[in-house]
Amino acid sequence: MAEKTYETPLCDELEKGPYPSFVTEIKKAAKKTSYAKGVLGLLELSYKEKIGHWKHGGIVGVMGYGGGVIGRYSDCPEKFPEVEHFHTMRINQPAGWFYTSEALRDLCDIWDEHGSGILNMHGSTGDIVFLGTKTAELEPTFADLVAKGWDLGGSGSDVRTPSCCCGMARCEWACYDTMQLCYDLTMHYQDELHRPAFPYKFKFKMAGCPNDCVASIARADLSIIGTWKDDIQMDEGAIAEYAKTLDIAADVISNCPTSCMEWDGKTLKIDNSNCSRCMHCINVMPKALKPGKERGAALLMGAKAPIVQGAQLSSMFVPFLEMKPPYEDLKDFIDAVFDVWGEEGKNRERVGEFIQRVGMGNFLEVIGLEPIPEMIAYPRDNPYIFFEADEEEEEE
Amino acid sequence: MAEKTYETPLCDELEKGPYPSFVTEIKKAAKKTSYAKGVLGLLELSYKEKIGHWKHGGIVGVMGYGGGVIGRYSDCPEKFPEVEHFHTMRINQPAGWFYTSEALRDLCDIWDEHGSGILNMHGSTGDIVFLGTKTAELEPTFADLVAKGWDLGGSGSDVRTPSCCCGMARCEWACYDTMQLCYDLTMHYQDELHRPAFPYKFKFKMAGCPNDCVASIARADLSIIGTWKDDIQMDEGAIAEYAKTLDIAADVISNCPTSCMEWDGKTLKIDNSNCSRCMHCINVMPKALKPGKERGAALLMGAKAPIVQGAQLSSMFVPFLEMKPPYEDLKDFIDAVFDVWGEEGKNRERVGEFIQRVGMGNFLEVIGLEPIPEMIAYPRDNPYIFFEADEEEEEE
Amino acid sequence: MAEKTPTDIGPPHYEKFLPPVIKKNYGKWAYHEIPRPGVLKHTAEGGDVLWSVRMSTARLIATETVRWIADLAEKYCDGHVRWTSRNNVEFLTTEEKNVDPLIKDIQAGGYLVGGTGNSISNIVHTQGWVHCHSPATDASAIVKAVLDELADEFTSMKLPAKMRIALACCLNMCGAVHCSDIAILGIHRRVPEINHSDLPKVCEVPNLAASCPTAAIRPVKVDGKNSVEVLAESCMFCGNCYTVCPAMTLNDPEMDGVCIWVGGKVSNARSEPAFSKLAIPYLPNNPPRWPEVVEAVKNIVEVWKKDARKYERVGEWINRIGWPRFFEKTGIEFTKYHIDDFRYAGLSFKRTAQQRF
Amino acid sequence: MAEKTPTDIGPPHYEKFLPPVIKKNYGKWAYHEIPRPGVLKHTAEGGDVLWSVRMSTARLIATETVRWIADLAEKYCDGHVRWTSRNNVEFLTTEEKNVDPLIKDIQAGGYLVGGTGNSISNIVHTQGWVHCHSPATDASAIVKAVLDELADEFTSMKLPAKMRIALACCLNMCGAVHCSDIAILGIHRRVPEINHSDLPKVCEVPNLAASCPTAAIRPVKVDGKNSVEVLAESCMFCGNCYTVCPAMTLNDPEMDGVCIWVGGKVSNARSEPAFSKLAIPYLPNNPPRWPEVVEAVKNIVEVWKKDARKYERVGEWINRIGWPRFFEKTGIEFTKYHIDDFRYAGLSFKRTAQQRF
Ligand code: SRM
Ligand code: SRM
Ligand code: SRM
Ligand code: SRM
Ligand code: SF4
Ligand code: SF4
Ligand code: SF4
Ligand code: SF4
Ligand code: SF4
Ligand code: SF4
Ligand code: SF4
Ligand code: SF4
Repeated sequence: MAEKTYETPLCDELEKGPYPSFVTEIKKAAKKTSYAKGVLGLLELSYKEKIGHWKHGGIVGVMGYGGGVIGRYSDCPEKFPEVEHFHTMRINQPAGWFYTSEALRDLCDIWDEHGSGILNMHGSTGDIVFLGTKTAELEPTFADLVAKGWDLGGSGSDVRTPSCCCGMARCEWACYDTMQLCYDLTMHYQDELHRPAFPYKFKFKMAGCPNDCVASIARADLSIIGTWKDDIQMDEGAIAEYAKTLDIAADVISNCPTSCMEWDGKTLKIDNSNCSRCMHCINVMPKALKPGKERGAALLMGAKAPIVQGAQLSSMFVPFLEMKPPYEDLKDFIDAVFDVWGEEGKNRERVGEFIQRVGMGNFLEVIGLEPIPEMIAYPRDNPYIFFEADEEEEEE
Repeated sequence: MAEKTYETPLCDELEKGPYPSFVTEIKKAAKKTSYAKGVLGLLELSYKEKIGHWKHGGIVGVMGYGGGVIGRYSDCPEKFPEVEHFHTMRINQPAGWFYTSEALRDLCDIWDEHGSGILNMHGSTGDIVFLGTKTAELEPTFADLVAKGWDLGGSGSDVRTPSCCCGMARCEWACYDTMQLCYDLTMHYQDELHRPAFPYKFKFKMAGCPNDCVASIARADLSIIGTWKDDIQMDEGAIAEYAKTLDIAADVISNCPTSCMEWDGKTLKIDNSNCSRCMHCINVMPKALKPGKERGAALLMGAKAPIVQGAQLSSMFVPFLEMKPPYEDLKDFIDAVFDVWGEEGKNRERVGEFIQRVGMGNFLEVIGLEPIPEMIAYPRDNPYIFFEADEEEEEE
Repeated sequence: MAEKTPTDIGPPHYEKFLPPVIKKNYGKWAYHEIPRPGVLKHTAEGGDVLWSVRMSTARLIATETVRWIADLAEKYCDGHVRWTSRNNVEFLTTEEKNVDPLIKDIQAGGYLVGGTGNSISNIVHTQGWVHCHSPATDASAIVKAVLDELADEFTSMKLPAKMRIALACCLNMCGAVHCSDIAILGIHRRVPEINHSDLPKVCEVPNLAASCPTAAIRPVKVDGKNSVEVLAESCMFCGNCYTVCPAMTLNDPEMDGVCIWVGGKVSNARSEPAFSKLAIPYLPNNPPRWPEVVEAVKNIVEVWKKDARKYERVGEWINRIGWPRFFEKTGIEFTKYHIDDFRYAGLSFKRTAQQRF
Repeated sequence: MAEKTPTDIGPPHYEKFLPPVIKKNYGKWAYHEIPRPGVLKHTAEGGDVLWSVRMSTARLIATETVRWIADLAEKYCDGHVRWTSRNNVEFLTTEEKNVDPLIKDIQAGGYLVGGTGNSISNIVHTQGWVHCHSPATDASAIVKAVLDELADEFTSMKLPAKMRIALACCLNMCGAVHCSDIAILGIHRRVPEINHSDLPKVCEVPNLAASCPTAAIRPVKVDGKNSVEVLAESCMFCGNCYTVCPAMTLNDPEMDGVCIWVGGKVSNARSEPAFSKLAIPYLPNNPPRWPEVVEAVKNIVEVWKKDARKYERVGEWINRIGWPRFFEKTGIEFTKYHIDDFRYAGLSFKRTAQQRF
């Protein structure tokens, strides 16, 4: 490939220090690909000028898909011809981000052949991100990926690549099988994932318990968070063991948000009817306490970044749902949401914004869910109630 | 006066039961005045028809004043000619609502002569409300009031009648002299009180301590709430006394919102640097604990009822101000607020709404107050910062 | 009347009305006790004692009653008496021996003694059908009916904490209704009826259109004259248009009624001041004694009384047990109207996976 | 390439990639321990044990490094490895004896082992100047500089609680930046520069005007062509107009920079999930190592580390001590920019007389 190597004194500063350096990574790739050389040069220019050097967007992709590729062009191709095109491809990661060495090598082989040899492991949504190639390489890369069993992830106004915590694979607290559900929904919504037809993006994230190790409540339109209904499982022997080294009163009891625990130095009592399933006590004493046995998940909806009306966290819609394949209740719920938001959402309106615009009460009515107090932090404090005409009639 | 007495079976129902009955009061007045007979008849009609029978507003008043009288006309004068006019007069109460029997009789004499003989003791803002008379009686009533040393209160877009808790007159916790300040401000702002020239109403309320016995934080544009800076005064002997009958741990310590108290069964310790001056411990042990000696008041601003953009509570502007006559700092503050809000407030925009519209930061700048973190519950959580051009220049 | 009355004299100076014991001990009170319901005993640093006896009134009061109060004040208190910020009367005496006879006289007059400490004090309220033009319900009648039912809680101090009830007859909310333990609020429920022939005469269309917080009002021509129309689905019956323009009436015998709010507070004691939240969206106007409203308030008081810890105001109690439990324990139905859809809507959604089962 | 590539095959099934010990104990893990920083030991109900060794990466990674990871996985883990939700690598082995040599190899390769328990894990971040079109700052360089300074907190577990730092290079906030213990956010500070000649070609004026949350964009004619103007005082530099229309650029070498946010969290443990709040409105872009930003983050970490109680996340700590103390202890200047003036402004004002002195 291209010969040119750029002077990068500013970038080089970023090779110093104990933490792994992305500059070092780019340089490794630059031994093989001109893309990597080019991007390093361009980055040096950015550090010098304190400004980015990529142009706005650019619509490129692979046949049959509307998403999965982010087009990118340099604004100074004359200086860095290697990265005149520098598109990324989003490859749908395996649920839970488990790999074999073989699978990793397949991916590397493909990317060394067709692109920059630089990846993001992983993108913020969860995809494997192939970082930088030119338009002509998109289809060949895709063909090679598919040949090895990989597919693209989402981008644009579609279902985005779902992601999940490792759940039952490596965690004792998983209240449902996050990886199975992640895979199931990814496959079930392949069409919605690859062919943007929504008002805006829609993200799924699954966490096995309220610790929420995929930050689903902060950044998924639908956050599926494991929880349990019955009593926390206790192992009295293990509690006694912990008591030897742990200050249970200070570290556990006094941090319980609902003050529903009692500890007299010997026996631990939990008023499970007041436990808010926050996980703290379980987190601190994993050998002694466990979520209950009646397990499932809560469905929360609507998280998003601030643009335009301010950030949102997902909020409670279904406090508890059993999570068993084929997940029919869940899919019914999702389809009901897609129907109304897909139909009535405005362009670039996330589902959380849509719900606020039409009013949660009305939204619930349309998707056929009963309003329950579990959905709110507190009832309205303003008296501006949109009473409905027909209801009023009924009451007479 | 008029002879007619109306049948009032529905009203009569409201004379039953242990609590004092307003119907009984109206009937007492009806022995003397036809207004009272009329209003009882009209009320009976309202109970029958489930609807009010008063027309919208009506501008009446006394010479030289723009406020103090609320005009009211019946919508069925043919049925109840006695209350064709039924205006109320708001008489500025004495600070703290203290009276002598003589003063009360003066008021009664005037009202029996000129009006319905029915009063509100007191109106929600604090005035003595003379409830119902006709236009022709307004000036004579006013003249008689003035002759006895009374004046009207506010109404319309003016300073409303200030009110205060009894404070130092009858309460051990008053951190400043609420009644004196109430009187002082009332006199100082007589012109603003009687001649509406503001965008909307402006209410002052003074409470001597954070218990806020005049609900100032909920319903005053300027809430002046007593507080102290130094340590809570403790009487160890009295604490020991309380310990005999009171569960100090449960009733005091565990209710302290900042957990800044310690009680080992013998000694009470308060980490005063973390005490939030909530008053709870003092309330429960008034013989043992008292506010500190360095006393003054906090200025909070902006409370109002919900119309139009939702209710507001007053919020912190000045955490601590010494409250000594002639209250110059306070008046400077108030005048600065009147200046900017009076000038730039929209019609029917309360000061709290105004602040939200222009932005608290900008408002502070105009009234010349430093922004401090004591003013906020938490800093902004959205990244939409209106950086200013000149400041940016400075930073370069 | 020909002569001009002097203006701006302001109210009488309060000092004229203070009893000597207060003048002497002004700012020097040491502590207080509540020896029995309705009776406060304040002791000054120097040892002087002031007894205050608190008496109920209907707020709306006849001069005859005020004269009677003046008589009692003279009989027992050297003529000194005051009103409280919640419309109760306080008789002020230095003589303990006066307390009992005074109370007897008060009770004989048909009034109650109480309202102190952990009790229900008087219900702060507004004008209602007695005087105002925009009420969606009456004020005094409901207050009387509710307090008749709860009079025992006025005359005793058996509640977990203070209970402050307030009533306002329309959304203007005269009074601190929005920060009450229990608030009773008159509410309209139908779109303003427009009097197209009066409208152009009594109001300005642009002002009127601007007055609507939901932009439900649009200028239109009716029979060639300037008027407005209201988009029914955008109206939430706030009545602001009526305040601005008499030709827009909301009052309606069948549609008007009352909603109930809970959990507000004003004091800074323990928890911060808080707004009341919607408990019951609608109860009908049922004069003269509004049995549904009385029942609803009583139910909330009773459930709270039974379940709350000492010093726990209604809102503090609900914060501890959670709103789902509040609805469960009171048996109040939760509806879509409870879910905020106004300006700050999203913030009241439950944005956590923390929940109780 | 002539042939059509099959579509919609989806990702590989995860089961293909699971180590046998996980397949066997799937859903049957009993508990875990963290025997040392960067090492998790999970024990299954039946007694099987899984060791996970967590390694740092820069997220942006060369295939060469991925191949090296694959090598290590084969050497110690029968080829099994995973990535975490914060871009760390986890090597998975059943053999305790592999742990030490594996760690040595990792360290020899220039990578760190850590990120578990009460540590600072990797900084979640975005593309920055490496790839995106709208960044107000770079991502990878700042992350590298900050983590160099805080590397000790990655490789040890001496903090009061977990510390999650995140960076986003513009207000689109790719990542959970808005709910981080500390968030570093790229921010523009000047009004969009309008390319009037391109504008009519590349965007639709009505869409563009509608995109502005503060209605700062108005349609105008420039040289007879459709374009827009921006009301400078209404613009808060969100960049939404640029997303919609490439002819509106905000990037600016001198005006762009970084703001710092604190106190957010995602987990439901103890306290509910919470947004991060503004700590420092602006720090300049100072490549390649952004010393002001590094210093600012380090300062917050250190003050928190010293002052917080065990298990207290940054936001929980601030809630206990109050915001005034946060500003006092960190020495960060409080400005008018800290006071919210957007949609929910009033709610963040201090609506209580409760305060500390
Ligand atoms: C690549 C990635 C950042 C990264 O470095 O990891 C990314 C990159 C971009 N995001 Fe993002 N977003 C990425 C995850 C996110 C996330 C986090 C998540 O998904 O968990 C968020 C916050 C959560 C959310 O969805 O709200 C996020 C919120 C946005 C937004 C704001 C959306 C909103 O409703 O507020 C935009 C703006 C837009 O959509 O126009 C955006 C837009 C963009 C665009 C496409 C720029 C644009 O304006 O068109 C960026 C392309 C950058 C480039 O050139 O590579 N990106 N974006 C992430 C996707 C990788 C992957 O597929 O794994
Ligand atoms: C008489 C009184 C109620 C009572 O029965 O005590 C009252 C009566 C009226 N109020 Fe009020 N307000 C009264 C205290 C209040 C309070 C409480 C307070 O001052 O502490 C409030 C809530 C606090 C506040 O100011 O926000 C209050 C908030 C309103 C509002 C809503 C203002 C707002 O900004 O949201 C209106 C509507 C308006 O001003 O147009 C209003 C309007 C009215 C009007 C003038 C009706 C109108 O739309 O023009 C009422 C006349 C009733 C009548 O015919 O007698 N009244 N009003 C109170 C005054 C008596 C007095 O002077 O002592
Ligand atoms: C007389 C009065 C002031 C006045 O100038 O008129 C007054 C007088 C006292 N208040 Fe009050 N408060 C008075 C209205 C209020 C109000 C305002 C209101 O109700 O609209 C509040 C705020 C209520 C709220 O939060 O919604 C109020 C919140 C308190 C508190 C805090 C209660 C709490 O725990 O939240 C105390 C402390 C206590 O009672 O221990 C208090 C304590 C007191 C003390 C003990 C102060 C003292 O040492 O003298 C007085 C006797 C209280 C009692 O009745 O048990 N006072 N007090 C008011 C009597 C109203 C009535 O007739 O019922
Ligand atoms: C591997 C990973 C899940 C995955 O599928 O990738 C994971 C794994 C574990 N998490 Fe997590 N968490 C992981 C991301 C998260 C996230 C998401 C994030 O950081 O973006 C959160 C939410 C953070 C937040 O609130 O902002 C998260 C909040 C927790 C918590 C609650 C901490 C708290 O007190 O707030 C626990 C409980 C604990 O550590 O005691 C927890 C506990 C655990 C346990 C102990 C669960 C278990 O029994 O196996 C795992 C080891 C934790 C450790 O590192 O000390 N995990 N955990 C993620 C590792 C990320 C990394 O490389 O650093
Ligand atoms: S979210 Fe819960 S189940 Fe999933 S990895 Fe974290 S702690 Fe385990
Ligand atoms: S899970 Fe949380 S709320 Fe429940 S008992 Fe444990 S610490 Fe308390
Ligand atoms: S506000 Fe404070 S000073 Fe005033 S009466 Fe109430 S308790 Fe006493
Ligand atoms: S006043 Fe309140 S915050 Fe201060 S010590 Fe007493 S109970 Fe605690
Ligand atoms: S609350 Fe409404 S109806 Fe009642 S007095 Fe006030 S303005 Fe009139
Ligand atoms: S009642 Fe309120 S919402 Fe309805 S039209 Fe009038 S102002 Fe608008
Ligand atoms: S945060 Fe902004 S600049 Fe950074 S990758 Fe996302 S869209 Fe691009
Ligand atoms: S940057 Fe944001 S606020 Fe400024 S003009 Fe563009 S869209 Fe409007």
